[in-house]
Amino acid sequence: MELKLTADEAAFRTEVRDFLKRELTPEVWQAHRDLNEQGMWTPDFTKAFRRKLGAAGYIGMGWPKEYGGGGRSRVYQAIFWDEMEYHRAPGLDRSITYVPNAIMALGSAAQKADLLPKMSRGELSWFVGYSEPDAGSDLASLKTRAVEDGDHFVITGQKSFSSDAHMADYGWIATRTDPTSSKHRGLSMFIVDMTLPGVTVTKYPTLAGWTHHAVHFDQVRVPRSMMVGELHQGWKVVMGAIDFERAALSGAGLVGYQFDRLLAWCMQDREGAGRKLDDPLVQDELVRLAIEAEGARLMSYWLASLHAKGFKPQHETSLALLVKRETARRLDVAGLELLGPFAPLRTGSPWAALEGEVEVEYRDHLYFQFAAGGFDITRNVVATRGLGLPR
Amino acid sequence: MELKLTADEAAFRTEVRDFLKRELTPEVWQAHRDLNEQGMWTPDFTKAFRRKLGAAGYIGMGWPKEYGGGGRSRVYQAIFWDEMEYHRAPGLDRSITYVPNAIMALGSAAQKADLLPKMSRGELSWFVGYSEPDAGSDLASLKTRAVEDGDHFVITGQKSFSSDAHMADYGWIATRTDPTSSKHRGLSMFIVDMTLPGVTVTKYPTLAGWTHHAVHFDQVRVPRSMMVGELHQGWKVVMGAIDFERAALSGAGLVGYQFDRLLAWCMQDREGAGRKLDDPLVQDELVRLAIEAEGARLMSYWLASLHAKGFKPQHETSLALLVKRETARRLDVAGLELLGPFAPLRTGSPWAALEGEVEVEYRDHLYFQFAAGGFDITRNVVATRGLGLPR
Amino acid sequence: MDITIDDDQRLLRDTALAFAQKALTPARIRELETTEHGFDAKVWRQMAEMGWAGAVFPEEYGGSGAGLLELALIVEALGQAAVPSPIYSTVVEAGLLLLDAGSPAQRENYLPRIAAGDAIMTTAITEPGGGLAPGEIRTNITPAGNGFTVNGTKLFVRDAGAAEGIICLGRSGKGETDLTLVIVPRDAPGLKLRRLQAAGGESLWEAIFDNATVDADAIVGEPGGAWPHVARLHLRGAALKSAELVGIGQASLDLTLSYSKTRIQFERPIGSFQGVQHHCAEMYRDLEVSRLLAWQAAASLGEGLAGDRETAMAKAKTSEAMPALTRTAHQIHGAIAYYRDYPLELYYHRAIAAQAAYGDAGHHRRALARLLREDLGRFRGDSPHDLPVHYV
Amino acid sequence: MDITIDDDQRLLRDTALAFAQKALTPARIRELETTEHGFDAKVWRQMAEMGWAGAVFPEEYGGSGAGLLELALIVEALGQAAVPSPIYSTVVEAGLLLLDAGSPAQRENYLPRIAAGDAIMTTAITEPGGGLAPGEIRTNITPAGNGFTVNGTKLFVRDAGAAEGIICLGRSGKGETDLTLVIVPRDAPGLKLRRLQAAGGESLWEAIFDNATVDADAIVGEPGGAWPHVARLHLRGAALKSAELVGIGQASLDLTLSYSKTRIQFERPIGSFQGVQHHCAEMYRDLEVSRLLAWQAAASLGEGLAGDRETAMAKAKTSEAMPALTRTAHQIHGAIAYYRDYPLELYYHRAIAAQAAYGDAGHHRRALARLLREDLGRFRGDSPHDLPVHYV
Repeated sequence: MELKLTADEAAFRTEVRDFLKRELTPEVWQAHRDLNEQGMWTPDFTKAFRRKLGAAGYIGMGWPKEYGGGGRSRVYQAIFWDEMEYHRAPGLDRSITYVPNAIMALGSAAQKADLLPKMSRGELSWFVGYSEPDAGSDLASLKTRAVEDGDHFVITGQKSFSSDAHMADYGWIATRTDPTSSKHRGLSMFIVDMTLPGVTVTKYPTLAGWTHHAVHFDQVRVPRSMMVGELHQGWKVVMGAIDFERAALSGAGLVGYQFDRLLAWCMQDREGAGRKLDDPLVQDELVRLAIEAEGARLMSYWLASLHAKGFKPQHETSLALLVKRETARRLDVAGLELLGPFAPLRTGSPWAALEGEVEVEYRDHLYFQFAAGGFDITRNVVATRGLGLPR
Repeated sequence: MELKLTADEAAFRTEVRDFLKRELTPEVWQAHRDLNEQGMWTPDFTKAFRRKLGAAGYIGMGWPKEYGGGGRSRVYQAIFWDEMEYHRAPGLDRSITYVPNAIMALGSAAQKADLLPKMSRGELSWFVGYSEPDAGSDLASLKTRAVEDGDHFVITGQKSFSSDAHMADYGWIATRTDPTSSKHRGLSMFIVDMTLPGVTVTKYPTLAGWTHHAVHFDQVRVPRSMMVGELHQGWKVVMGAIDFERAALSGAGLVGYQFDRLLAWCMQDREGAGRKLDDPLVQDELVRLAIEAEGARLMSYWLASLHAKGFKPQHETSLALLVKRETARRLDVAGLELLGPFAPLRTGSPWAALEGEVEVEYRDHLYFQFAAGGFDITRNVVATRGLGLPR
Repeated sequence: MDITIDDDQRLLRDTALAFAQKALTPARIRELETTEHGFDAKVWRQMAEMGWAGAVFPEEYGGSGAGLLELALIVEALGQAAVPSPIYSTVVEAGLLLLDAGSPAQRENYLPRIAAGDAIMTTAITEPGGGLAPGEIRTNITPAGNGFTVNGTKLFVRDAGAAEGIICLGRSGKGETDLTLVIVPRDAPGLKLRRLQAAGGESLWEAIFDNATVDADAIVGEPGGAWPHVARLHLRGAALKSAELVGIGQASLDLTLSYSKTRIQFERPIGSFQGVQHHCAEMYRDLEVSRLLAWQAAASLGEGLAGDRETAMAKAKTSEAMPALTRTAHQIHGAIAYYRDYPLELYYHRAIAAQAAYGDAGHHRRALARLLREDLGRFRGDSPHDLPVHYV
Repeated sequence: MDITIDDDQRLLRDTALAFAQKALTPARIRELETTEHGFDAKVWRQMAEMGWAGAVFPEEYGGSGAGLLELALIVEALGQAAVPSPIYSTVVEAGLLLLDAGSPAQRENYLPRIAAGDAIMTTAITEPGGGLAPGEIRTNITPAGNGFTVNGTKLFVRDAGAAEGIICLGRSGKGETDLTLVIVPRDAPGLKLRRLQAAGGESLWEAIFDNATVDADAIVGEPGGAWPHVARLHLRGAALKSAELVGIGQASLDLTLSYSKTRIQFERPIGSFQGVQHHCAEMYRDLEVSRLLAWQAAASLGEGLAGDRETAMAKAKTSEAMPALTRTAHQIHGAIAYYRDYPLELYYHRAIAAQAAYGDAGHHRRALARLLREDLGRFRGDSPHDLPVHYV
């Protein structure tokens, strides 16, 4: 157990922090924020920034050297994720976490050769197409069909709840290739070029302000070479890949930022009302939050340490993500309460506290409670995969 | 809505309170307390006290006049239950709540004529025999057999978790009369005289200090006249009767007593450490508890009011019991925390705080969490019976 | 003792709910959130015609002399149907304040018109400190000529853009509660209004009084005597927002139950999963406890009792429990209700706003702590118990 | 950074657990709870032989120079097996206090004998006020002849009945922290001991010092200089009780999991019900968070860092979460574990005792609030962040 960063890790943290502060100045912040986008930056800025991450070497830094990666330990990646979240930087999404790792683990040689270099430069945006209107928590009941036709598969169906599909170059799409088999069997995974004929994207505004997307596939012809893994073995790919995203999402940077932001509010001397921080009950609430945030931080670096030491955590990844997201929700709710009458004021309103961010996130982070398994399904996963309880 | 007691109700409350204070003096308390008994009074005192309750007219006061009852409204009963709990009086158990109501509703004319007058005088003690080692939450899987033999049924089997069986005159026993039918079908209910040959009672010490009992029935011959309800219709009897107990148990007297006791502790000026009550965090905790306790109190009188107005609350009874017992548990836990280093000290120890009661109840009330459905099964009952969710 | 509503009250609630649920479509409610006034004037007039605007006024002012519990049942129904209206600004705040403290002339001028749905009125109390304590009031009301000059900044003024007058609280002396109320016409020179954007759709405003002048007869009640009336206003607001939160919770639970019974996942309705059942039972538990606390608060204020303890308990409980209920409702629904066109989002936002109004949970727990310090006996239930003899 | 234990530490933990789980049967543990000393002397000697009593002492005193994290792993294992021992009184309190503050002669006298399992020692600090603040100390240590006289009442003295000496904290001057430590032999005239009965089976005592006299060389450390050492002792105790609570939680979860996999109700193992799964996942979540916090606390104290923030976080979390875990464990088990002969009750009681020891959750949250007031920066994680530029 080594509680502190090593000198090299600390230097790396400083480097990342300097990079982010340099790139995300107040002017940039003002110019490119967009509450109508998930992540709250414009798609153009997100794409441009992802290229900068690539150029700085941050995307591939943890990839094995055989894929042109930097081979740095997971602790460095965790530091990077932590700082990215803390500084609310754009681009920390499936395009640099989930998908490249899944392709390295499960893709064909050609897919790796074609896609990984571009991805390490931050040139590709992805969306993940699992959920459908009738297949949310119950992923395995998905209905999008892929029918073999010579060298191609013809995909027809609809994916819903598809974040960032409107800015994606590729989709990572789960389909049913064997209609006679049900549930987990008979699925196959495809990489779909979003410019192919038959792909259309429809917007749905969410209550958080940004738009979700539905993606319709109408007889989309995808070359067989873009299948990931074996035919009818898509469920394995889904399950094998899903931990990658959770690991990156379980960083504690968001939680640290939320906490520090509340502290900043509590330190303000409010006209006629003094500092919140001087109230023993506020102190107690902050202390409770600090304990939870510390737990989330330790979990995330625990996970990174396990990886760095060569262990292969599995359900622990789900657990860490649960802890982080539940802690973030506790901070959302605490923020609502601490801001009192200012809590409902929205970004842009006169007198909005903390630029209205608490109210935005109180809505936005709702998806933590149900997405990527959410709180309930994740508990089931932890109970069955982690604790061995019977299904 | 009438928030206050009427003059007559208030007078009744005063009468009950005076009765309890007169009967349960500190001397009586010292002489008859027994931590090794559920309810923490000696069986002899409990039985004697129950007769006094009968003589004072409290047992039958809410019964219909046709059964020699006083016909008073449920609000009066709620006041009586409330005060009984608050003063920790013995005898507020199935012998005066559950069983007489069940017999009035479901018993034969002969059973009513024979048993009700004795019960209204407080002369009979009962235990309820539902649970078995393999039938806890899943009551319907019980295995105790009753085999028809002329005018008798011959009962063989074992009941477990049977509170107060050692002091019972009668058992209220669920049996399986049709072994070919499973689960809810084929059960029948019997009243079993505990002095019959073949009945044996075994003690099991609980972690709360008092003893639970297992009751073994070895070829016990019970007259057919002691069957309650129809043959093979025992499940209806169980379900019809179960709300009676919950209604009586959902009184908020316990919760009020727990709260007041904590207040008393917080008002003590502790050598070198001042009064807990002067700490804003303690005030906040007390306030939170007061809100919960007020909710439990309102629920219990709401239930009484519904009865008094002729409504027939069903799942609401389970809900009120859940609220009361969860609140009691919150108070147990808060007590543990407020007492700090004194919390673990047991009754009789030097320096025990509040006579060690908080520690005793923190253990004792564990059964709230699992008994009579407990927190989880009660939620299922409320969700399915109350909210109509599918089973 | 009777902890239920009677048949007339039940009928009132059912009628109010039936009206409210038909008054506006969800799409229209969303549209209203983007308008300056935030409510539909026609619907408010219909409500007035049904007698709700004047329900709590005496008959002489065009009211029906109903109690605050009746008003709470109306507000609960409005909350349950997410119908915006100026009932808080005009009835709960200004109307009852004028009834409490206004001169005969003021009552005669305003109350019948309020009851008829002809006048929108509001109050301006809270300042940038954000709290509800009298010490935070820095707006000054100073004598000037034949009247007064008002200077200061007020926040969270409901329906200021639609109101004909704003009853403003200001400092008229040095003592902490040396506070006075004056009616400032919306078009008074020196009054500037700016709309705040807030979750939940209520139309809230900043009001800057920059040497706004009013006549001598604009004063409401005695000079320096405003605080008890304002404190009562805060309690009324808190009790009624508690009832509204109950309505919000009920609607959220109802949506969740009907979704859970029909949404199939893993080949079963999701409502058959124990996890969902436990969530729903928990929501229902908190809802019923909240409802009883809210009713008790409104009833005790309506009966002229202090009601401070009951109101603080109700608002503290509902302000935490009902937003939590809406979060659980979303958790059970999943992505479908995350979309703007699913009605659950209306309740999610309204819960944010309602928990913040007239004191959040923390404010009311602090108020309870003060009551606890002042009189322990009031925390021993409806009929104070003595501790059993071994603790005396 | 590395938030895991290394292979040696893992081995130590596994060894300790294997030993602890075989050392005593549940029946024997229950029997020990009724004895005056509360622990099994033979088992303690075996533990000493395995090097645990001296683990954290330097080699010159018969120890192995291990860190506090290693001791935490041992204590976690003892908690997990519910094995009582004098490790708190003798090692965590007296032993490390003597190592910190004792004279060379005291160290040489006591530490090797403690390491060998030959000496039981303890400390007497808390008084009837029950708190851990220096201002609560009213016991007086006054110079008398060639030594000192001690007068006062101490509570919660661990293993006093078995100890050869009690290191007593007393007031030696008027300043709040003008406190001094002296070793009082158990058989000193004027020292009266009375056993307290407490949940969890630790042997706790009241110690009344009634003109107890000791020689000048009984003093531990500088006169008036005791408080920093005692504060450190409290932190060590709290960190190690956090680890013990983790062991208690682990055992409770393990019992619950194996019961849930085998107990059949409604024709299925109860562990297949979503309600039970969610409970178990929640227990596991709290357990793992608690474990990391507890390890961090022990490691940071062991490395000679302040460790106050880390320890207070660990004890505050574990003191609430682990007792809650034992309650959930019972809820899932139902009546079977309510019986005295089912091992879960051992952990239920130990959790009560451990949460109360060395400051309960409320105490440690108050300590954190003090740290927060003093230095906000320490609450921004391991490596303090600046707020992003738009909040500066």
